[in-house]
Amino acid sequence: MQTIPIEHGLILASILFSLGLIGVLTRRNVIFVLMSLEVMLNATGLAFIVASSRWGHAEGQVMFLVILTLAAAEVAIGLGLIIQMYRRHQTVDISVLSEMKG
Amino acid sequence: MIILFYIAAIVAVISTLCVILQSNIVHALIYLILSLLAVAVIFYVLGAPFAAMLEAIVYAGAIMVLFLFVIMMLNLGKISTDQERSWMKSSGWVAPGIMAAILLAQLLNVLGDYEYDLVPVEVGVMEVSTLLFGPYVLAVELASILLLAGLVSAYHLAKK
Amino acid sequence: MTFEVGSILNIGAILAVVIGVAAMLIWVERRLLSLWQDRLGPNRVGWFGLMQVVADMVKIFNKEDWVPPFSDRFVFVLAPAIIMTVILLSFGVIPFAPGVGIADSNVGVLFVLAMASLGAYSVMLGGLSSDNKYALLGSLRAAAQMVSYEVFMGISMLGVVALTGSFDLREIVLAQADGWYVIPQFVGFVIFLIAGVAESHRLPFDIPEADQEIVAGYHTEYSGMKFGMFFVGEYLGLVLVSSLITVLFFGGWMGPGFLPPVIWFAAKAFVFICFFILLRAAIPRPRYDQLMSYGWLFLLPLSLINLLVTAFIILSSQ
Amino acid sequence: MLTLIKDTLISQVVTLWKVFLHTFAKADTVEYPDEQPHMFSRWRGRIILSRDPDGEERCVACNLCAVACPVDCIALQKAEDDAGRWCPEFFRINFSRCIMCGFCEEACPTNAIQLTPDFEMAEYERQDMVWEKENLLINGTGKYHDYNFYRVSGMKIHGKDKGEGLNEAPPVDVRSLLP
Repeated sequence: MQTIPIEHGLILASILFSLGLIGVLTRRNVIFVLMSLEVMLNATGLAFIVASSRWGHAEGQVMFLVILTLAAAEVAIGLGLIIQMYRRHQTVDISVLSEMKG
Repeated sequence: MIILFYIAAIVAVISTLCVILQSNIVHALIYLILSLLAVAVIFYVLGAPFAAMLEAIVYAGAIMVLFLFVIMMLNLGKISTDQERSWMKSSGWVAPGIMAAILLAQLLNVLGDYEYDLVPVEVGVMEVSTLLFGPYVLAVELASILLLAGLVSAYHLAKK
Repeated sequence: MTFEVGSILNIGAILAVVIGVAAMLIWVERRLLSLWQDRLGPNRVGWFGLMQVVADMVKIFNKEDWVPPFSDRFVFVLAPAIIMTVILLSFGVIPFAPGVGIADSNVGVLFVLAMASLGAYSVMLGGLSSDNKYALLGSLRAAAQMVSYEVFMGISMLGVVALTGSFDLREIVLAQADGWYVIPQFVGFVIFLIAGVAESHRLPFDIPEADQEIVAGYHTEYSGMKFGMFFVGEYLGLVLVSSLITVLFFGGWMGPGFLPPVIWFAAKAFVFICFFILLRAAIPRPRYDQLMSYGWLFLLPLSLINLLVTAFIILSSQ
Repeated sequence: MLTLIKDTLISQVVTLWKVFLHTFAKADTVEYPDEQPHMFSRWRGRIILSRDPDGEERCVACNLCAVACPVDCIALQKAEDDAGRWCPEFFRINFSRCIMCGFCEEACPTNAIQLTPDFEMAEYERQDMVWEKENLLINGTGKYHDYNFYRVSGMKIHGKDKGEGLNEAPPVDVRSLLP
């Protein structure tokens, strides 16, 4: 069995995390923002799996499951909010939400 | 196996890059699904088949379907693609790019001198479930409450 | 090159047989439907109309392969490829007989579920990219239907998994040497049957493509070989669901020894294929909201109760 | 709950069983080109023009069929022969428009135009669906073998009054029928 250097897995996770962060910070379409958040959460899960593979334990997979449920709940609420926002403003531009008018 | 890891890693990075650079939302979603599946392959290589399958079932199969469903409901067609393109031309890329690059550099710096060759050992479903319904049963309960809360609030928010 | 699980010969043979069977089902379904409707069906081309398949193939290859100019071309071309890929991949974990199979994964059941959940994208993306109102309606329906029925499909499989103690499909078959799981898991079998029909969106649950309401649903705009891939994909899904029922509930290749195991497997799967065609001939299509409420209000509690009772019995008998 | 089970399970299973029993039923299909279907004589198919028992054309070019036709597929032109009787100069039916309704047959006072049980009228050229008089006319009486218009009602021609022509019966004196 060949081996994989553990830092390669973690570097991959951090690259994915940074890409997701760029997406969250730059995009104005709120659906893209939510998708980039998913990328970030997924990168975190990858880091957990790499760590659990490092020790040969199952705890990392348990944490991944918790992240998965977190992501599912977050997406459900986030998409509900997007639908509500689209009904009120007829746009998916996230910057309209910064205009707080009473 | 090891070559599969690197192929999947390259696919994941490129498709994630496509997600954040894409202006067509449906194409971006397909790239995101591809990225998630590539990560699932990485999980399998790293000896976590259960997590890999859950990634494919829950992430790529259920959560992304929700996204697609909402995109269909909102009917974001060609106009939104053009709008998206006009938004992406702005110079808003610079500062976030620099910030993310600094973060990445920091992480690489930290991880660079951490050298350990991991030998993927398969950790099957049984071990994970024993842990889940043993010491981590509270986490399962919390997750289920979280899902219930998400269900109720999503229903409340999306209702007319 | 020996004939064992995972060899090139094995993979090639299984691929050829599965696709061949899916193509032949075009003829089988039409003949059986006409049998049950007191007609004759296609009987002109070749012996008993067997060459009808070839005639259909020639026709479908010669048709104009038209991509609508208003469609999203990338997604439009991608969608039919997804369903073929995903369903053919699912056959990878099915154990056909001892030594016949592509891979013995210890997460086989989960792999099938994962592929089924990815199959929903084909239908949804096909409808969305067509930029046609009927196609969009069809794919909206498909999204809700396939995501919902996947849940019951998974939960109904879990009873079998709990009895065996493994996600490996080959071990599930081997564990049925004493008795088929259809007897202790009859409720699970019925739920799996219904969810399987809904998941391969065939009649009576062909609501995504209900011809009388929304033309042809998600594949309204498809023509030529792209339509053909959806068409063959549907039959491949039929073969897959029948094979899964055989593996999970009817003892796979097990049977009295006078026939080879592969023949037993094929015979059992063929009975279920015929049963699905009978369903199509006999039962009308339910309304969309009836389908959803039937699933969530009837099948979900039933499957959960089934799982609970199974787990209780297993634990109390230990 | 009980009605739910009855509606969702029992009735579906009964339906399945009843349809399954059709496996043993005989097919109703008639394999047409190999096996000719039985056509009834009053089937409304291809239109013909018949002759009377003496071999003369029955059609008197009265145009009633053309008037009755709902799709206007009949066209004809009146001509007179030497004796002064009417006959069609041309008689044309466009079968690509004809809907085989049979109104022309009902309208015809001389039983000339009749519908036959023939339905095999496919053509490669659209123009071939337009049938002229020589295509339509048959050497027979069609469905009504004894009927001859001139024997019943007659027609005044040059030199001869009603009922004086060859093979013509004298017109009925209506008053003589009175008691």
